[in-house]
Amino acid sequence: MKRLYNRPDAVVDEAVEGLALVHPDLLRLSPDPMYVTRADAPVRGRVALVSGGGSGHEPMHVGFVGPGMLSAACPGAVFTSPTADQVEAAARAVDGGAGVLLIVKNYSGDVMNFEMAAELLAADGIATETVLVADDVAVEDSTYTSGRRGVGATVLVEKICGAAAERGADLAAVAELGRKVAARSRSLGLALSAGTVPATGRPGFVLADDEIEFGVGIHGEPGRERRPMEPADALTDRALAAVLDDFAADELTGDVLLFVNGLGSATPMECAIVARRAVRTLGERGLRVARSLVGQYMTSLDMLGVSLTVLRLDDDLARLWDDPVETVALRWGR
Amino acid sequence: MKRLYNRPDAVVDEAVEGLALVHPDLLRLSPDPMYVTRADAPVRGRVALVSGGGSGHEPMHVGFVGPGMLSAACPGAVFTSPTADQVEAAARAVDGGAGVLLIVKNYSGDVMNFEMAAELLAADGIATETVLVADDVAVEDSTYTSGRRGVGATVLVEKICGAAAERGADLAAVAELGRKVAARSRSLGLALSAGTVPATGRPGFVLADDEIEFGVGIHGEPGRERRPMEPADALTDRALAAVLDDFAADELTGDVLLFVNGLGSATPMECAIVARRAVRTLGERGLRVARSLVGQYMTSLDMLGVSLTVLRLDDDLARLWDDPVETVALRWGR
Amino acid sequence: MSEELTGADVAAVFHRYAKTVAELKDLLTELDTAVGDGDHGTNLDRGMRAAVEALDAGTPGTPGAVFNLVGRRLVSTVGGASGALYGTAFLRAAGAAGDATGLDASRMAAVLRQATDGIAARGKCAAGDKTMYDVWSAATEAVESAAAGGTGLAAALSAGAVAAAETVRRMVPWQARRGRASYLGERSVGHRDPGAVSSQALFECLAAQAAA
Amino acid sequence: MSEELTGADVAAVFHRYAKTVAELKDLLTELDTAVGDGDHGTNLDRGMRAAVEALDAGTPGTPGAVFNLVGRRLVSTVGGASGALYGTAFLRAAGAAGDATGLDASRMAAVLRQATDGIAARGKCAAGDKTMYDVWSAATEAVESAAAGGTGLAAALSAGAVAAAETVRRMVPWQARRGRASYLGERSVGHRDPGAVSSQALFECLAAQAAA
Ligand SMILES: Nc1ncnc2c1ncn2[C@@H]1O[C@H](COP(=O)(O)OP(=O)(O)O)[C@@H](O)[C@H]1O
Ligand SMILES: Nc1ncnc2c1ncn2[C@@H]1O[C@H](COP(=O)(O)OP(=O)(O)O)[C@@H](O)[C@H]1O
Ligand SMILES: [Mg+2]
Ligand SMILES: [Mg+2]
Ligand SMILES: [Mg+2]
Ligand SMILES: [Mg+2]
Repeated sequence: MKRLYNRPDAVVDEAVEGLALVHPDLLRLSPDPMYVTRADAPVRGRVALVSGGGSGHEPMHVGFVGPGMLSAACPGAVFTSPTADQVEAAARAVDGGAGVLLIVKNYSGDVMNFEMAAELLAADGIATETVLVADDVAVEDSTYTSGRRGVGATVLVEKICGAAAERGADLAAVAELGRKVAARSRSLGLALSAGTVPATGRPGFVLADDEIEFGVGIHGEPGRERRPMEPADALTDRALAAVLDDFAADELTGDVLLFVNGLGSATPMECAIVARRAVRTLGERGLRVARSLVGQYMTSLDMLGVSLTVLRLDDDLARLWDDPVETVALRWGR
Repeated sequence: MKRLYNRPDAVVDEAVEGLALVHPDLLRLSPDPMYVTRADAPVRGRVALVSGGGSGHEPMHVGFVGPGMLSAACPGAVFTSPTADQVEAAARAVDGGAGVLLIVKNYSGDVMNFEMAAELLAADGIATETVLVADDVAVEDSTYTSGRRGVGATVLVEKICGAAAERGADLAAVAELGRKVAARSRSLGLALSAGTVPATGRPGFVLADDEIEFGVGIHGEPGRERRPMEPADALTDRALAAVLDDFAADELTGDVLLFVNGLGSATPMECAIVARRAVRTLGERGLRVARSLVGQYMTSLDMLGVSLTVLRLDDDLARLWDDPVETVALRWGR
Repeated sequence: MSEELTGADVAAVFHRYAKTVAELKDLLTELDTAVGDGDHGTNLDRGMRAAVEALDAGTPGTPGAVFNLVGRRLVSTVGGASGALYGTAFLRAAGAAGDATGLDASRMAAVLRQATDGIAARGKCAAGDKTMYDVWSAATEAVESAAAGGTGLAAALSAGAVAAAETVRRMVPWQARRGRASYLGERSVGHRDPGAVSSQALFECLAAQAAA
Repeated sequence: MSEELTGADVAAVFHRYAKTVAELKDLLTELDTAVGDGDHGTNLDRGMRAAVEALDAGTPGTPGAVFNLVGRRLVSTVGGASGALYGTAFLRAAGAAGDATGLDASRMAAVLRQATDGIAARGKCAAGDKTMYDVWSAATEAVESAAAGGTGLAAALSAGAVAAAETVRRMVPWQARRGRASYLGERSVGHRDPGAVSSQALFECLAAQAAA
């Protein structure tokens, strides 16, 4: 492994420090327990949004901290959920009296640590609600298991809930909105090669030159199947088919938000090539891509691959998506 | 080579098409000759900015088209400058009567094709000025040779000139400003591994596991030397030393803009780790990082590496840097 | 051989466990790479190093105080599923141990029961899900029935360790239904669960300490 | 053997050259990978395919019309240094050829001189910079002095081709001072310049056509 690191075990600390250092106007870093808040937190009378998760998925989540999106992010070790301490401290720091929304990706570790934090906060009278994101259609959805992984929809939930909070919605309303976005989103990822975990220096899995992992997780979890490599258009269509098949037939109409997400080493050209096909294929399926997000937003270290997320929009969601946002990774309006 | 492409020779066309497709509000694509303009071009009475260059450096240049930055971008084949036709057609399309600034990176091909375009435009009475960017300290600066390569400073010139044009500065003033930014900028890049050219499917060069290319060019041109791999901090300091040594001693004071640019496969964590060190080292050298830009903005396909650019700011440049910009890759203010 | 574990003894258990985890680190990571995300060894090692550091910094106190300190350090430093689960287990153990200065067989059984139930509650898991809970549950039952039969502490904890080891083996052909391994569906069959293996080691450290 | 090249002959030269470039494509790319960015073969091949397509679409016309068409196609399709340089060369050649229906030795010398000067002007290069200009300049001088000595067209162009080949060989130990290879400094020594090699091939195609 040859990467721009100093020490494998310092990667996360140094990266978060570096990011905070170059965005002093936007971010405020608390080193121990580690979390990052928007510079103007707490914002009085506004619902605060706290998210977090394992590191290695940058720009998520620290890159989404700022007006119109997250109030705080808690970065865990690489691919390891943050501790309950981090979440609790972050929530305390950003609570503006209107309660705290915890946005949690559905992984055992994340769920449990956020839940412990919520218990600790409740004991001190800080109101919390939790939105669980579980949009990965690669995993079978079953009540007998841990259920689906949370992937691309997380970014959409954070953006849209952040807009609602900024507009002054109350905690219950922001939480309900987050659940709505999560429920209307589906994702699937595929990898041409795995990311390399700093601690081990080895790729999470190894694929042959003509193989892909279809339905891969953002921690390098194996997917639905290993398949032969195909051209970008064929892979895009295959991923979209999996995503769309998971919606009910009568949901496949109207406007959607398309999120083409590079998983780490996909170049802007590759993301755009996939997006081109996805817009067309969705159009042929009767879905209009009314909004889109294309780029690397939720990565898996240096994994080469993409994930596709489709969110069924309505006027309300589209409006909140368009609302101003000012973070390291997403910025528009004002 | 396993990448998200369809056909090697369709990569650029499909990627540009995809980008235009997902940004209809921002971009307008002309396919033949190929160029991309901001959706509202031409803007009456404002100086238009046209840039371009070989593809494979995304998001540059198409990602910099929009209010506050470029009026049009002309993407060439991978690593090949655009043709004079493209530049000429783009300039005609965006000229709003106040003339056209051509922003050209100092490579023989780019210089010659833009020059031919300027001749054709002059013949038709369209005023042009050219700003040549040549900031790469890895190349010896000599009047006997083609001189230095244009790298990171290009992004800064495009942003700052775009702001001045938006404010209504005339062609001569915008050109002078661009030359000032170029003259006050220095860059150096280093690679841990090369990008893979789609047409050949092979990396531009091959490094041993413990080697880097120091002073690499964005087309995989060899640099100053092959050196042993070192930790991120040491590499950062080494690159910064080369950059700073190229300024006159009395210039090494005051505020600077630091641009840490990922060359393709550098993750956000790697860019931030480099930025962290760079801010500190510049501080120790008496330079305050008053503005910064950290991320992948001028890539070399999937090259793993970074480049560092330092621009000596003054109040005027800082103000223009802060001005609103609304492009695919750079967005702030309004 | 001790029929009671004092606070210092429980601290010694955790010192022993920290050493064992350091040794097992690569194995645990390897097991977790196969069915999860490859961090279980690193996670637990980071946490146990922090825990013994905290233990070394203070005076031991009661068993409950030791469990509390370890539980809190794990919650603050590990993250992931195992941080929450081990943390919860030891914090519940601390609650069950109360102010007692020593844990005999039946008290130990009660402490382990609380810890095991804490894991079930935190993990929303049940027997057969193929997680660390299966090991905790089987080992606790063994300690409980030994204690109920009047066996001494060392023998009871030894029965717990044996049950733990057996369970880890028995679980191999199961399909995971909780945690990251559950995403694998049928592909989780045939693998040892990393949390189960690290839990087995804990019960072995308990038994070894009581036998010392 | 022809003592004059008609428009159809010049078109045949470019057909021949397109075929040669397709064959040399990998070699040119390889040479350009060593000292530049590895696209010279692809660039020129793309341009010459477009050029012959355009020639095939219309009626040949005068030599000047053929040069003009090829030059314009290259300018529109190649990009990079070679697009501008070959494009400029052929557009200047077209200007020098004027309305003439045939090019004899002395007219051909004048046409090549204009093209060569066009390269120098466009590339801001001089003899010894180790670029395609060195080849054009040496070959043109050879054609000029043959023509001045009264030699016929075929012999003059053959002298040009010989001078081109010799020059490519002579340039190998030089250090590049223009174009992408110049960034290499001393590391450009010992390599053949890709544009010089493709230019040699052009002079060989001219000679071959006149000899046919
Ligand atoms: N919901 C759960 N209930 C009980 N145990 C669980 C649960 N989820 C995970 N585990 C246990 O945690 C272990 C994984 O721990 P670790 O790798 O440290 O955390 P993570 O899965 O967050 O990376 C698994 O081997 C399993 O024994
Ligand atoms: N300034 C120049 N003057 C003359 N010839 C040049 C100049 N720059 C480049 N060349 C010629 O162009 C060739 C490279 O062409 P090509 O690879 O197609 O373009 P690029 O360098 O833009 O990639 C060189 O081998 C050299 O002969
Ligand atoms: Mg983990
Ligand atoms: Mg080129
Ligand atoms: Mg794990
Ligand atoms: Mg070239």
